Amino acid sequence: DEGRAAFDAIIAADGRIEPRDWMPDDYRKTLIRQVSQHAHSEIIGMQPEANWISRAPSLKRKAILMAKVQDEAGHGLYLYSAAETLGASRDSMVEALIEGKAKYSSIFNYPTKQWADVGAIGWLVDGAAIMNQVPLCRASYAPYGRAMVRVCKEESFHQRQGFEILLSLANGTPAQKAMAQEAVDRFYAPALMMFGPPDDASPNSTQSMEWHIKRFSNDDLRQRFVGMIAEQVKVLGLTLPDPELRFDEDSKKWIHKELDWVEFMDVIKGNGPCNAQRLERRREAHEDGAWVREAAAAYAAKQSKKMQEIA
Amino acid sequence: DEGRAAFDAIIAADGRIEPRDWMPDDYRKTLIRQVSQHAHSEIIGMQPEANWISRAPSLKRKAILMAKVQDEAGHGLYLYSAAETLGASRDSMVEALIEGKAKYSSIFNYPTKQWADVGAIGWLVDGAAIMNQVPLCRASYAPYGRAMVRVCKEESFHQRQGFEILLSLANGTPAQKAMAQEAVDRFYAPALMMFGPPDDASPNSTQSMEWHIKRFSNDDLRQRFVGMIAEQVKVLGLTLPDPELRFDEDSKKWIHKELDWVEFMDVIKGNGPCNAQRLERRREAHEDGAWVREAAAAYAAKQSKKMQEIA
Amino acid sequence: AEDNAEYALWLGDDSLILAQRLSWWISRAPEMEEDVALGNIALDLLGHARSFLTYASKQWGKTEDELAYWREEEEFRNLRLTEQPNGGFGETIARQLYFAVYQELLYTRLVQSTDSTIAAISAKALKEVAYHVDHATQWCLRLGMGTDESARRLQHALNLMWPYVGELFQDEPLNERIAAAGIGPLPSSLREEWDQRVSAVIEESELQVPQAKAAMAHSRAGDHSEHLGYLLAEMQVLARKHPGASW
Amino acid sequence: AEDNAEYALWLGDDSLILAQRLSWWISRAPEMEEDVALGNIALDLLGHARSFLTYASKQWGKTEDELAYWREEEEFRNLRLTEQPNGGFGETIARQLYFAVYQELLYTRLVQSTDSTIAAISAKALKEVAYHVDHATQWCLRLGMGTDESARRLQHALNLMWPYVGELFQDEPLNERIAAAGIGPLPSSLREEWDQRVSAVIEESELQVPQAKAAMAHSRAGDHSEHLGYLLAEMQVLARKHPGASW
Repeated sequence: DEGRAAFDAIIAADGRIEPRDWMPDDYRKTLIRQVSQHAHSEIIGMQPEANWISRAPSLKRKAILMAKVQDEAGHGLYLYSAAETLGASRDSMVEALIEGKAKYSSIFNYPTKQWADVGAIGWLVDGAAIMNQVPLCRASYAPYGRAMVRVCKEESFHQRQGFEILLSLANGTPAQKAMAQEAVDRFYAPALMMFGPPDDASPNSTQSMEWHIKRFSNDDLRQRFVGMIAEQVKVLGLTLPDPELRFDEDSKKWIHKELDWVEFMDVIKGNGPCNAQRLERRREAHEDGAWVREAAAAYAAKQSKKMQEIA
Repeated sequence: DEGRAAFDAIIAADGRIEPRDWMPDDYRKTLIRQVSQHAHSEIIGMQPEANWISRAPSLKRKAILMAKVQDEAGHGLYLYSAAETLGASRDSMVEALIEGKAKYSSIFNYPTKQWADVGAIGWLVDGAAIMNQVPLCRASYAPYGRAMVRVCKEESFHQRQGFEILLSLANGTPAQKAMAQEAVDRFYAPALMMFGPPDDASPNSTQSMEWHIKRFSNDDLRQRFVGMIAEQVKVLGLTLPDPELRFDEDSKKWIHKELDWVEFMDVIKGNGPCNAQRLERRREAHEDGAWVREAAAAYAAKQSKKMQEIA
Repeated sequence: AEDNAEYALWLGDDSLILAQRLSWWISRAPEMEEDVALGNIALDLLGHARSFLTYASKQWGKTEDELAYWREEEEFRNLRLTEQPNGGFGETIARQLYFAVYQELLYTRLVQSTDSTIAAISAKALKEVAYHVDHATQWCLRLGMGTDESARRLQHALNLMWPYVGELFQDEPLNERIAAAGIGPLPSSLREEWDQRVSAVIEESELQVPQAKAAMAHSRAGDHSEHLGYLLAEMQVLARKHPGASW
Repeated sequence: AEDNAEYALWLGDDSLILAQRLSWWISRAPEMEEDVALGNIALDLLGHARSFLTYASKQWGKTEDELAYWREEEEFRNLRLTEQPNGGFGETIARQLYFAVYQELLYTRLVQSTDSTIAAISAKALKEVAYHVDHATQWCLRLGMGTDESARRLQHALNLMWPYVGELFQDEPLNERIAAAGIGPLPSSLREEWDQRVSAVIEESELQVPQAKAAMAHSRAGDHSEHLGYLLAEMQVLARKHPGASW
């Protein structure tokens, strides 16, 4: 139990755990679950935005969107690597995703029905993600923290781009402005739910906070987020679909409308509008690409054999 | 040589040969080649027109076009059946097509670039086909003649529909009329070439005419056709892209411009704009459908075994 | 009459979008007989669509083509099942089985509609739909009991299309009024018989009835999947380049 | 200057259409590393396209977006190779090999263009294209020498794309003027080196150099294959719904 003592000491000192360090099984399991879910979210999260690459309405927007979706693939790769340092193999994580056994952020099970959704995702979804992720840069597990530093830098760029898309639309033709408002209306509540259930219904959070993986509670983060977008929406000249939203001076808290946690749980369970479609697309890409991966592996094996023969 | 005498007598009397009758090997081979090429032309010929089904500009035109392309599949089926009565298997014929060893009408190697092409194909290509095919209803090989009777009935319907498409366009907006003219300009020469090389360069024709498979020479048929469309184009209010075209009272013949037989041969050899695309589409459909055909065959075998066990 | 027109629009859009999907197979089917068969089904559906849309369009002083070519995505009322991609032949057959059985049950009830136009269109369509059901059923049996691979593929396809089944039986406010007026059945009232018939086919095919729950959907309010936009971009592109033209 | 603009339009259209094709792979590639790699290549090409189209558009008092979104099919000048469907990964790699080597040879010559804008765009693009060539080459080797199946698939893909190679080296009247003015090379002058380099890759990959002759094509005059219309319908649909809008 030298290992445990060292671990506890590092956590107590708000230090960092490296892959070679001893760590409790539950800590490892929790991290594998969280980091792989995060990786899956990046990979599945490519789809709703990729849906508009071919139809982006200007070449500049097309370029920005392509770069963004491609960045998400990169984030997925860093995060799978971080999870691999904990002993999970990428193949097994990818398989769990395809078989519907792994979770990912439920927001990506909503469709992008029109161009403005790309803006709303950038502003609201990436905005919520950053709110969640900035504290994770200081997560006690060092490789996760390092991956998050890279991710957050790019995400804040993405959020700004999403905001700019909405700003252009909001200052555009009446049809463009209506499109922007409609997208914000649809993504507002799902974005607030990205922080997870209310604190009193989130049993795992305490342990994660003790381990310095998580730094703030779901409701705390949601508070900060809703406060931020309540300000930003004014710059856009749009509204949030929440007539109850206000800052309560007594409690120093933002009061927002009741969120539909039944729908949230239903989407998590696989019954959202696009869950089946998202998984099938991933499965199809994986299956259609199997011969390519097999060829690459066979070629690599042949090359390394050739190298050995020469040596 | 009782068989040959009977065969010669039937041909001499302009009678009909049935599958069970004796026939010379060359007669059989010639027919297999001709009938299977004809079948292939129907099947490949579906593609240029199918290219506009999803984009047909009115629901009525969409319905008519779907029915037409579907009829072509039906024609292909009758013709493969007729060829099968000569001892060729459909599988072997289809395989020869996919492997690029069989020929089909070279006109289908040109793309349908715009909607008016569907009209031009109906009017000119089906028009030329009918001119070729009506005499084939009296072909000495009875199953071929019978298949042609069905085919011709539907083709003349298709030709009228093509003419109507062009007529609507020619009486439509300036853009529609220009589209119609442009399509006629592109399909005119390839349609004239559908009758095959000039008589002095068509060595096989004589034997086919003696056997009463072919009834008119290539140039004769081309003459009739060009005379027909020269009249019909006036009704359309369009022009044919052939300033030299005129009826010569002395020779009682239509004089038309020189046709580009070098291009014709080049397309026949596989180098037309769409040869590779057409064959690949057919190959792909065949290969993607292999599991379905295998399943149907396996199911049929199981069912027939079950029937035998019961009996 | 507004309700009747809107209801006819729903019926027409289902058939139109599915016809558009199915017609892709013409020149691409696994056997040439299927180019003919799927082409026939697509043509039948397009015929139903034209009848229903023509009826609906009169209410609004429009034409069938104005409805088909000049509405935006969110104005379409077709069910999500009908806009699902063709996938391979297995997916197409699974979608056909689910939809054709639904349509047969629906049209059987609509024959008694108090709206005589809807009743007449449905009566004519019903004979065709019986063939669609038979076609899908025969293929389920062949694929389900054919080879291991075909069974695996069809099972996957049945599972894949299943989440869009729930919406077929979702009662909307319009359905309540339509049912009250004797124009058509409540969708939910068709579910039990649909389950029996489809389960029977799947079980006879030696496959498993899928278990997945319904995907959230609200297509009758114009809330579609990501697939419809692409389908409409292609379907409408030519007509929209020539506003006001006749064809 | 009209010639320079038209030539820039040709160069821009090639890259634009190929970028549009390649970008489909982002979220669908055989491995996630390839989502990134193909995405990079598509982005590079889109970048070249924007530079060339911006240059061309100025001559005509237009913008890059007016050229990309508001031209009709017959006004596009891209080569047929660039509009060929993605097919599977093998077809995409075959198309990449053929096109990237062509583009590298072309840009290498354009760096010395008497048109300083074209020279500058090409110099910047050339570094990126060297990576595209390397990417395609590495995949040819892996697929050609990987498994029997991958070798068979890549060979099929190389054969399939080959008929569209001939057009890359077809001299048009504009090319003669461009060459005479020292703006760019005659396409035909690139063929020999292209053949050597591409053959070397194919042979090193233990596959056969295809033998098929060139398909007749005249894309520089706006004469395209049946594929381009679908691509443009999708690419342009949204922009065209909002004439005059800024994004």
